[in-house]
Amino acid sequence: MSIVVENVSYRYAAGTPLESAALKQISFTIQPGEFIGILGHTGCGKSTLIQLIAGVLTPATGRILLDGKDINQRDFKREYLRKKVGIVFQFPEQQLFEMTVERDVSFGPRQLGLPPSEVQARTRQAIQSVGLDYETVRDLSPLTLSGGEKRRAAIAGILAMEPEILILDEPIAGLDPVTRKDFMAFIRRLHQEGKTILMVSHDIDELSAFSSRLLVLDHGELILDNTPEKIFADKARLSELRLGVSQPKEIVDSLREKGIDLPSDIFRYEPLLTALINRFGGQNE
Amino acid sequence: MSNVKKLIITAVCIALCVVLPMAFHAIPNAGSIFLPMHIPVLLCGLICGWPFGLAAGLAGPFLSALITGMPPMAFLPSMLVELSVYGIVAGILAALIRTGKPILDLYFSLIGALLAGRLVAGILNALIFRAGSYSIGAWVTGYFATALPGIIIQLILIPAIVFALERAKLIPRRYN
Amino acid sequence: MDIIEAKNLFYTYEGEASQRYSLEGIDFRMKAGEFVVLLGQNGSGKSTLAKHFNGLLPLQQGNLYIAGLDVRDPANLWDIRRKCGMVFQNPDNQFISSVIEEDIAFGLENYDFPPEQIAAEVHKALALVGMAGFEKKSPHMLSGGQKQRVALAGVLAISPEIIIFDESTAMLDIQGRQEILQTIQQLHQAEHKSIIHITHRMEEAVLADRIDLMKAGRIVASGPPRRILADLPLLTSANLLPPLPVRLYEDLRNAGIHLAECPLTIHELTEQLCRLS
Amino acid sequence: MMHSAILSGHYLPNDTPIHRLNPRAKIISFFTLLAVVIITRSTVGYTALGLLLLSLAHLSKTGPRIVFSGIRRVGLFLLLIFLMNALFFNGDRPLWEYAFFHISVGGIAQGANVALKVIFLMALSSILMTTTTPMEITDTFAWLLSPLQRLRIPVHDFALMISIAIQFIPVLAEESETIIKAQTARAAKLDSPKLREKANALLPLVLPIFISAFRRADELALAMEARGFRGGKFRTRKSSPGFTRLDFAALTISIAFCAAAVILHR
Repeated sequence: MSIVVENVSYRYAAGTPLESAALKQISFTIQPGEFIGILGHTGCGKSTLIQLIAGVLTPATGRILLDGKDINQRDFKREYLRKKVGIVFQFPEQQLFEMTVERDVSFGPRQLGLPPSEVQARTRQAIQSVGLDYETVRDLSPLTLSGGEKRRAAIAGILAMEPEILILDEPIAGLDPVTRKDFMAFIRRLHQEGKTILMVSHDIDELSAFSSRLLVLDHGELILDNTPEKIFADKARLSELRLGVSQPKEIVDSLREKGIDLPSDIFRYEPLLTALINRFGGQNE
Repeated sequence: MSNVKKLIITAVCIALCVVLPMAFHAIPNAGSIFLPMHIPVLLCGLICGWPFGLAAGLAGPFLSALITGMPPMAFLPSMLVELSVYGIVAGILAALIRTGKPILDLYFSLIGALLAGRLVAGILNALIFRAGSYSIGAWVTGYFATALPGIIIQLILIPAIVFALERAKLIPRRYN
Repeated sequence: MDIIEAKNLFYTYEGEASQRYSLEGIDFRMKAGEFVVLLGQNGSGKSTLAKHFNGLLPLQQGNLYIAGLDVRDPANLWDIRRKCGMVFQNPDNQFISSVIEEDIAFGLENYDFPPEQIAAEVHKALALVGMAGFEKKSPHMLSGGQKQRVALAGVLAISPEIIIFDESTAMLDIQGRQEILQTIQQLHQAEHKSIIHITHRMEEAVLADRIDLMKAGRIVASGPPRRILADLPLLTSANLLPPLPVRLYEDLRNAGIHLAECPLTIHELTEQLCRLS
Repeated sequence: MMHSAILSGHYLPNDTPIHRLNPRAKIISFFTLLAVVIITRSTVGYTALGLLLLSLAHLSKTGPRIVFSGIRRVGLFLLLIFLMNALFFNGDRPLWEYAFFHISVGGIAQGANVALKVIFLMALSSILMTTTTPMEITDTFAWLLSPLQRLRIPVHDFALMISIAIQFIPVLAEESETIIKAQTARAAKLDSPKLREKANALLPLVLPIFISAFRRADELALAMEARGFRGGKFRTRKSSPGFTRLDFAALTISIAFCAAAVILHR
C-alpha cells in the first residue's frame, strides 16, 4: 500500500486577488509502515497536502497514486480509498453528532455498508483502542464527554474504518501535557501495529519523537525530505526557515558550543540521557 | 437565556443564512432541495423568540444577497417577507404551544410557521410583487410542490438540531 | 494593597451531574503589579476561578475583593470588569466587527468614552501590543498570535489594572506563543499591569513571579517557579510533566550525577553541566 | 469555490476615492443607483449604467473581475430567468411557435432585461461591499433607522447583531467546509434518492455546523460581557464626519443619473 505524490500543485481562491499558490510541484513517495512527520509554519500548505492525499481535495496539477492508480480518476472507487486512507482533521471533536458514542464511531463502517456484526466488532475494538471503556461510554452522548474523551471518540470514528494509512492533522493540539503524552504513545502503538502514519504538526518535539522521516514545507514548496538526524544537522538551514530543533538537540548543540562534545546526531531524550550519563558518569565515582 | 446570548445566537444564525447555502452549493442537488437558508431563521425563532426570529428573517437573506449574491436582488423582497414570517410565527408558537412533549411542540410550531410563511408570501406575491399574472395554481406549485421535499427535510433536521444543542448544553432544555 | 483578595470560594456548575465542586475552598491573594501563573491540568478549576475575578461567574460562596471592590455588591460589576480584563483561548471567538479599529472601540463605547477620543485610544492600544497600523485590517487575515494581540488591545483600551490570559496561548503555534509571552512580559515590566496567566505549559510558567498549582478545584501549592517546577512529586501528583531540564536533572541524579542546582531552562542546564565538567 | 463566493462581496481595504466617501453619502447614492437599475429598460440606459459601473469598479480599484465574479456563481440562475422569459413571454414580433413555447423578439428583450437588471444589481452591491466595511454599512443603516429608536425598536442592538454576523461569516464558512470534507472522508453519502435517507445524510453535516456555531456564540457572549457590554444600552456611536466635496459630487452624480433614467423611460 504505497502512495506516490507526483508534482502536485494546488491554488487557493483561484481567480480572485487573494489567490495564493497553496502548493507548488510537490513530489514524494510514502512506503508502507513509515512514520512521516510533516512540518512547517501555519499557511505553508501542510493541511492542504494531506487533504489532497486523502482525496478530499483534487490537485490543480499532478497526480496522487494509490498502489499505482490515480485516485482522482473517475473510475477509481471512492469507497476503496476510504477503506485504505483515513484522515483525522484538526479538532476532530467538531465532527461528533450522533445520539450515542457507539453510533458516532460506527458511522464510517455503516456508510461503507459492512455487515452489522462486523460494524459492531470494529466499533468496540476502535473505542477500546483509543483508551475509552466500551461498556461505560457506548450509550453516552458524545457531546457530554470531556475535551480529551471527545477527541478520543472522534479518532475512534476514523480507526473503525480500519485504514492502512492514517493521516493526522495536529492530533494533540490544545491538549494538556499528560493527555498529549498518552496520545503520542497511542499513535506510536498504532504505528508498531503496522499502520503507516502521516502526522502534521508545527511542534518539533512531537514530530521528532517518533518520525522516521520529516518533510519540511515552506510557502507551498517541499524544502526538505530526510531523516530527522540529517535535517537537524543543518542548523543554519533550519534557522533560515525559522524552524527550531527538538529540545534535546538544542541541549546537545549548546553543550558542544561550550566544548562538551556529545555525538551531534542526537535529537531524542533517551539517547541524550545515556550520552550524558556516559560523559559525566565517571566524574563522580 | 440572557438577552446578550440571544442577540449573539441570532447573529450566528444570520451568519449561517449566508454560509449554509454556500457550503451546500458545492454538494450536487443538496443545496437547492433542502432550502438551507430557512433553517437558521426557523431555529432562531424557536430558540430566541419572535423578535429575534424577525431580525434573522430580515438580516439573513439581505446579507446573503449583498455578500454572495444569493438570493439575487430580484427575489430578495419576497424572500424577506417569507423568512420574517417564519421567524415570527415560529417564535410565537414555540412560546404558546406547551404540550409537555418537546418533539410535539417543535412539530406544531414548525408546521404552523411553514404554512404561515408561505401563505403570507403567496398573498403578497399575488398583490404586489408580480401583480396580475399570479394564479393560485402557480402559488401552490411554487411554494408547496417544489418545496415539499425541503419542508420534509426541515421537519427532520430542525428538531434533531434542537435536541443536539440541548445535549451539548448550548441551549436550555425545554422541560427539565 | 492586595489587588485581588479571595477567601474560602466554593463553586458548582448548576446542572453539573455529579454535583462536584469546581472550586473547593479557594483562598487567593495577589499584590498590585504581581505576575501569577495558574497552573493545572484541564478541569482543575483554573478558568472557573479566573471567571470569578471579572464577575463572569456569580460568587456562590466565600468573599472576593477586586481592586478593593466587593464582588457581592452588584453595583460594582461594571467597575470590576473595567479593572479586570480577560483574553480568552480561541482567537476567532472574541471579535464583534470585521474591522480591527471598530472591534477595539467596542469596550470604549460600552464605558461611554466620548466619541472624539475613541480613535486616539484605539491607536494607543494597538501600539501597546505592537500592532500599530492594523486599524483598517480585518482580524481574519491575521495569524493566531496577531489575533490574540488584537483581542488584548481591545481589553487594554479600557485600561484595566489586572489582565487575565485564560489559556490564550493554547491554540497558537510556537511563533504565536512567543509573540504573546513577549507582550505579557512587556505589559508586566513596562506598564506595571498585574497579570494572571492560565496555562498548562511549563516553559510559560517559568516566567512568572509566583505559580499557584491547582488540582480538582483546590490550590495545592503556591510559590516561586524555582520551587514549584523543581518539585517532581508535586507536579506528578497534579498530573503535570516537569520542564525538560528538571526531568533531566532528576534522571541524572538517579544515575548518580548531581548538579549543584535544579535548572529550569536549557541555558541554566548547560551552565550547570559546564560547571560539572 | 467557497473562497471566491465570499470574496465577491468581501471588504478589500484600499485608499481610493470610493473608500474615502462618507458611508452615509455612499449608501444614499447606492440606493439611488439601485432605483436607476430598476427603472432602466432601454439599451441606451443599460450602456450608460454599464459604463458607470465599470468606471466605479476601476475607481475603487476593485476591478471588474471581482465585481462580476459573484455573477459567475449565479450564471445558471440568470440563464434560467432569461430562458423563462424568452420561451414563455409572448411579446411582439413572434419568431417561432410550438405548443406553449413561443419565442419572440419581445420575449428575448424581456429576458435580457431581467438578466441585466440582476447582473447590475449584483455588481452595484459588490462595489458597495468591497469599498465599505460591514460596520460602516450597519452604522449607516442604524443612522437611517435611528428614528425608530424612539418607537423602542432596539436599532443599535440590531446593527451590532449584523456586525457580529458579518465577522463570523468567514470563520463559519471555513469551518463548514472542513466539517463537510471530514464527514465525506467518513464516507457520508448524499446521493440517495429517498427523502428520508437524504435528510439523514444531511445530519452529519448540519448538526456539527450548528453545534460549533452555537459554541462560538457562547464564547463570544463571555468575551463581550468581559468588555463591559450590557445589551440594550444606547451605545455612543463614533461621531460620523461631515460631508466633503467628494460626497456631494457622488450624490449629485447618482441623482442626475436617476433623473435622466426617469425622464428617458417615462
